[in-house]
Amino acid sequence: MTDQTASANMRAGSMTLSLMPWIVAALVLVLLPQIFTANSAITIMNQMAITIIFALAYNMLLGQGGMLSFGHAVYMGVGGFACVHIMNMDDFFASIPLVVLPIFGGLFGMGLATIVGSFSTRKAGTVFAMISLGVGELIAACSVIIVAFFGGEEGISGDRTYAMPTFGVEFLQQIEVYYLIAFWLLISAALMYLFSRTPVGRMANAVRDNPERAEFLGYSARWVRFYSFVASGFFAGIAGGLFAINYEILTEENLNATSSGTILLVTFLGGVGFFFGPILGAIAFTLLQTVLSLETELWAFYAGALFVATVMYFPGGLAGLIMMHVPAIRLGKGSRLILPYIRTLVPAAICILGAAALIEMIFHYRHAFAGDEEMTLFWITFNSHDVLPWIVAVGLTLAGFFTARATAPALLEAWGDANTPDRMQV
Amino acid sequence: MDLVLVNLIDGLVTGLLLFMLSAGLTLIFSMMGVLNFAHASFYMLGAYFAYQISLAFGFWMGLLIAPIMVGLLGAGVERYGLRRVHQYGHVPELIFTFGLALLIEEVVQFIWGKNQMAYDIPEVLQFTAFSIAGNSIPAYKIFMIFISIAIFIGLLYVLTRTRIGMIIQAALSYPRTVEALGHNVPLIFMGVFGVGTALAGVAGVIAGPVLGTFPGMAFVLGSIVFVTIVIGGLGSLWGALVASLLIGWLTTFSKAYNLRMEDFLTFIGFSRPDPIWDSAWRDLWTITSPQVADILPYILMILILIFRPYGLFGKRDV
Amino acid sequence: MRKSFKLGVSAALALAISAAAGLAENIKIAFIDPLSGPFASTGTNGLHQFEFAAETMVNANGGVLDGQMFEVVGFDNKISPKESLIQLQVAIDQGIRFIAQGNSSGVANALTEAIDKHNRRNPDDRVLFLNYAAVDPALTNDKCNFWHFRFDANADIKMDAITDSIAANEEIKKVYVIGQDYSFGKAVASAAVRFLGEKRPDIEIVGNELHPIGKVKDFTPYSRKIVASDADAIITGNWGADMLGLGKSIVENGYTGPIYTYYAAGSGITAAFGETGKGTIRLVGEGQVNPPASDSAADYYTAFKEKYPDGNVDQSRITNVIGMLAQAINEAGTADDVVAVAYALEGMEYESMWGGTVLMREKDHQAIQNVHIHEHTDEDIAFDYDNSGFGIKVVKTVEMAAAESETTCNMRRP
Amino acid sequence: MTAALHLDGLRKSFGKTEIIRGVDLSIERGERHAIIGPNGAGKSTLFNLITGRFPQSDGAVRLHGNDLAGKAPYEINRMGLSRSFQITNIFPKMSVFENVRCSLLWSLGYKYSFWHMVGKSRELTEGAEAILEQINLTNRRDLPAGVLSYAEQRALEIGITIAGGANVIMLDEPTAGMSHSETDYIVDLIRKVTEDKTLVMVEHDMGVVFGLADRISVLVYGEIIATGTPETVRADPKVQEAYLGEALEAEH
Repeated sequence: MTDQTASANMRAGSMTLSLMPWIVAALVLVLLPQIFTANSAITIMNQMAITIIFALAYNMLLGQGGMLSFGHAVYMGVGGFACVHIMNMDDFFASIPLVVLPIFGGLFGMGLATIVGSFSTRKAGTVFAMISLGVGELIAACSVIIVAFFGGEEGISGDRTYAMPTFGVEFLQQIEVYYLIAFWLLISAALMYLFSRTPVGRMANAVRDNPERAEFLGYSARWVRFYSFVASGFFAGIAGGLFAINYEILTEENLNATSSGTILLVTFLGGVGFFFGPILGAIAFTLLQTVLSLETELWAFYAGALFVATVMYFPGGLAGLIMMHVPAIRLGKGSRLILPYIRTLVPAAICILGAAALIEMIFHYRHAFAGDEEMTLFWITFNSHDVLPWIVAVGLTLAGFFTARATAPALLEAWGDANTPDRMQV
Repeated sequence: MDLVLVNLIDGLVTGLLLFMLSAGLTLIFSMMGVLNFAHASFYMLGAYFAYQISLAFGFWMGLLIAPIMVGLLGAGVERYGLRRVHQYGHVPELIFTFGLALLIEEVVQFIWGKNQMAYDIPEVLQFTAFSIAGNSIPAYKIFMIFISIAIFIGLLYVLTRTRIGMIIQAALSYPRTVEALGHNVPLIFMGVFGVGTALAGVAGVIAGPVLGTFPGMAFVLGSIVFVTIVIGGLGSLWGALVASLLIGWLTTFSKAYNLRMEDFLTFIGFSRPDPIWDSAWRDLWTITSPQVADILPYILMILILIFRPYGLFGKRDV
Repeated sequence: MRKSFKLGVSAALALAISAAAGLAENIKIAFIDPLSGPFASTGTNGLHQFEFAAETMVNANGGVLDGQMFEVVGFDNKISPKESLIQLQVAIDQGIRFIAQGNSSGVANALTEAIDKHNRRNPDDRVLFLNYAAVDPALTNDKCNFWHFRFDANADIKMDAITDSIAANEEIKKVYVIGQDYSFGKAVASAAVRFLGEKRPDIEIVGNELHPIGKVKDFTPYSRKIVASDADAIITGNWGADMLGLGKSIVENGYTGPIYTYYAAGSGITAAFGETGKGTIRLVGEGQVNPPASDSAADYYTAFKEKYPDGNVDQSRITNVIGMLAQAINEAGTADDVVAVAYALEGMEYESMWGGTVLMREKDHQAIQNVHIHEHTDEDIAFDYDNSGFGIKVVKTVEMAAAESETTCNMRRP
Repeated sequence: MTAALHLDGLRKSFGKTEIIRGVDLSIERGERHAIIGPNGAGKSTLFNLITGRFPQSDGAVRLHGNDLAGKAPYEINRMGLSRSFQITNIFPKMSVFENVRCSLLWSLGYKYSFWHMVGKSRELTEGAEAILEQINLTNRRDLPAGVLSYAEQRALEIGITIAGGANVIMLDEPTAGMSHSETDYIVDLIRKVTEDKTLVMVEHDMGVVFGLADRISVLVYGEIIATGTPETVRADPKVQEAYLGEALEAEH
């Protein structure tokens, strides 16, 4: 009985509770450019926001609907291309405010999704995945053939500033574009979240879990998938429209298999099981791509390793990793994990950094131009042909590894302890 | 007419090469129910391993050893990677192989760099076998045809005439029952995965010198292998063969003959817009068959999936 | 162990972000080209050539103005237009005023438009675009702008030289044109047909076709058609794996005539062609490597090989970029006001170490220079490519090619 | 008055084997009807034919007089027929409450709506909670359905089946694999939730069958050899011979 009242209370308060994350998100979005003021930081944040919308749209399929798509970039791309074409329709574009442009992108993405979805959503699983792969390849190939719409490999470009000024803003500066994208990010994320709470959104989960049972509840699994697919196409198109506004150019790369693969990677990295998973994935991946790639040309190698490790050890992704701790925190025992974590994770981090250093050194040793024996790693410049740095790196890796392995059982024990309710409390 | 014959041979080579990849993939799929996205990456590894070995011991040792290395690696991937991911379901398995494909490409670049390797046809096979109307057929192509046909026959023999083949076939359909009969099904799975990837390795060894050994070689071939087995029907060896040859000839002939969309459109009664350069449909009118040759298999696959989801020879849904 | 992996990466990220900051007094040139991915070798080699040119031609001689040094900063654009625009923004934020890029006309198109817009919208931190290799004619025609300078000969100029060479050879009666299905491939094809029609109306174009870019696994069917057409010469704009695949396949299937092309040297391609390409590959380009045009060129190349034994000077115009930029900065007396530097570059005549004069044409910012036809060979090669023993040797030179050519460029100057 | 469910010469073959060999059966409204028969008699196949999971080879199924030929399962469900499965068939990753709420959506007219918020609808929440109350799972409300005990999952399965308000309920071995106490719980539950509804069930447990059913049909080798009240069926010599004898012996 006490249990019930508790959950009833929680439900009563859920309205205010569920608004909180959105308000915080809005505040963060407003404040971010005050902290990161450089134009490049804003450009990267714009890229992040666009990726977030796209990843959320993708997760409507993968996480919510259980449909694995290998060609989702085309819906974003086609929406974006449509927006650039609208930018180039001088009179029409001058008569609409730039803020509404992404809606057109969404409509075009949705249009294409309607056509493709009409035959691809009959089955989920491999059939769907393969059709999406085929359609993706087809449209990507068309981009160099159908020059009138896709502009060949150099793509098509426009100028966002020719739109009707919105409250006097002409979107000349990156920061103005940032706020436009942030606005759309909030709107789309909220809409996608709300979509998951509608009957068709709930049934998407049901169809993902058990399409046959859903059929015996009066729902056609196919049509449920179709509606999810179309909605996902719409939001992908919105992301495409924002891409068009931010970069003012769309090219073949917006459609190709690499982009489609990347978004799968992003979404899975973040975690498909939770609504906010793709958001984390998009942030992490964009940082990896733009920041880590400034530091090492092996960034794609690390990204690939990270991805494989995620699939193997944390199929729940980043979000799953975070949500794993909720039970312990609910029990009020989260703090008991801190110390064991430090004891295991610090050596493990040292081990991984040591391994990364080894990889960098091997790479430098093998591929640097002869005579170029100097390399800089973690602000230390040394000669990669000396023995000492190798000993240090190997030593760090091994020491980290064995310390982490020695402390791991203690961590496991603490984990078990933190997740079992204390007898006293019951 | 002579050219038709030449194209038939060329298409056969392409098709058989594709078959060596798709045969392994389709076996792996029918057994484990997972499409191995990294299959073409094992093909690439085959080429690179063979290149490395050929530097020291020559081409023939490469042909012998590289596939074994690839097979062992494949078995290791199954044992320590896939088997672990298997418990999470099919989608994570698919995603795992997808990530593995990315990782292998990076590892290859890490070890061998980004340039094309100077991996070449062995001296003994560097001659023209025969010529048809000025078009020379290199001896190496004949060699490729023989190797792939030998592999197909061998595979067919093992699967249908030997005890281990029977067990594999049974394990494909009824893994639980076979396990109850005392066979080690995980070991069989691992073995088939190893053999499947080794086949891809053989394909890599013999294709590397003609199609080039470079980090993008897996990507170029990657998705077309899926297309092949989907068209042929998942799990069907004969289907894989037929689909491979079909794709080989389809792409070869559409590249070899300049069929123009314009002729087709005029034929079905449309009139050419004039001037063509202002028409919104200009790109449609100017399409030629070589332009679209490589995307024809994708169109074929989509049509197959819509109208015959179990493929040409498949017995069950994809 | 599992958890630690994530933490390790995020820690590394945090460090990386803080490390990305920092500024110096040098005059920086942002080199935005692929440094990872399939085209990384071309990009990395280009970066080395830039660094080496800046080091030996400018910094070793005391820098420019009152001793300011050149510094080349590499930015990895992964040959993606989107990434290029991000990296452009990063470069501008770091106070860099000179942007160098060359690989892919698609990227160059994106960059030139973005730079034009940026300079219009942000008059305080304008930048110049030093295009050292993107050859799409449109960049100095319809899409030209004041901020863009092209140091390579464009596709049309090079085709002019190729067709001169073909026209001079009376034995060539039939020509086959094949290329990648995208803007550059199409530009090459249409230029080839146009120039041949003007110079040798008797030559028959026996084939003119496009194939998908980067997707063809096996070129055999194409080479069958070419061999069957009895062509005496082939013209192609292919590059990278497409060039290698096409070239090898054509020769293997029995073709013996010349293949005229733009990009078939360096980046591993020379080595991979090896014996196969000998007597077949004809390459158009500026910059004479073999035989060395001057002692200074030979010294420069030797010094470069000492520093980068695996590298090639396969984009010799990079020295012209650095030399001309240094001269322009000195003339303008400033490196901060890019408008002044741009005006100094316009119309500049520069003596290249690879022989001949380079003129930066005022009306379209297209460099006019000597264009050579090279052949791929292992004979008389002073400086080979890819350490393969093979290299390219000049067989014909067109002096100040296309100096009088028309342009549709209608430039707006600030 | 038309029968709730009427089977007319229903046949089904897989390849050469005929599994259902001409079944005629009429089940009246409000009747609790059990189908029994030895293993392999075709009971589950019959179920699957009625609910549109497989197409029949010949014959017809009529629900309230409407022919079901060529109808997909979801269409049949919308006409007022709902079924459970022999193997537990729920939505394992969704919460118990969500499971029930999903099964209410169509019948409350939400269809493929993407403009209603399910959380805001009183009728959905209250409806789902009423069903949870009925199947005694209120205290499991927020757990993922996959972690429930077997009996609880079976109860949930029944809850999902009846939630849509269908007037013909088909249960496929609702007590399979249960202990005695669990079986009693499920039988009470079935009796409670199928009041005023037509119930068709396949069941092995004779205690359950004779306790619940108004009428019984015996299916042997794809044919119905007897139909009638429990007493008639029990007394039928054919049934005794074919099947019931051993079963009754085993029970005593």
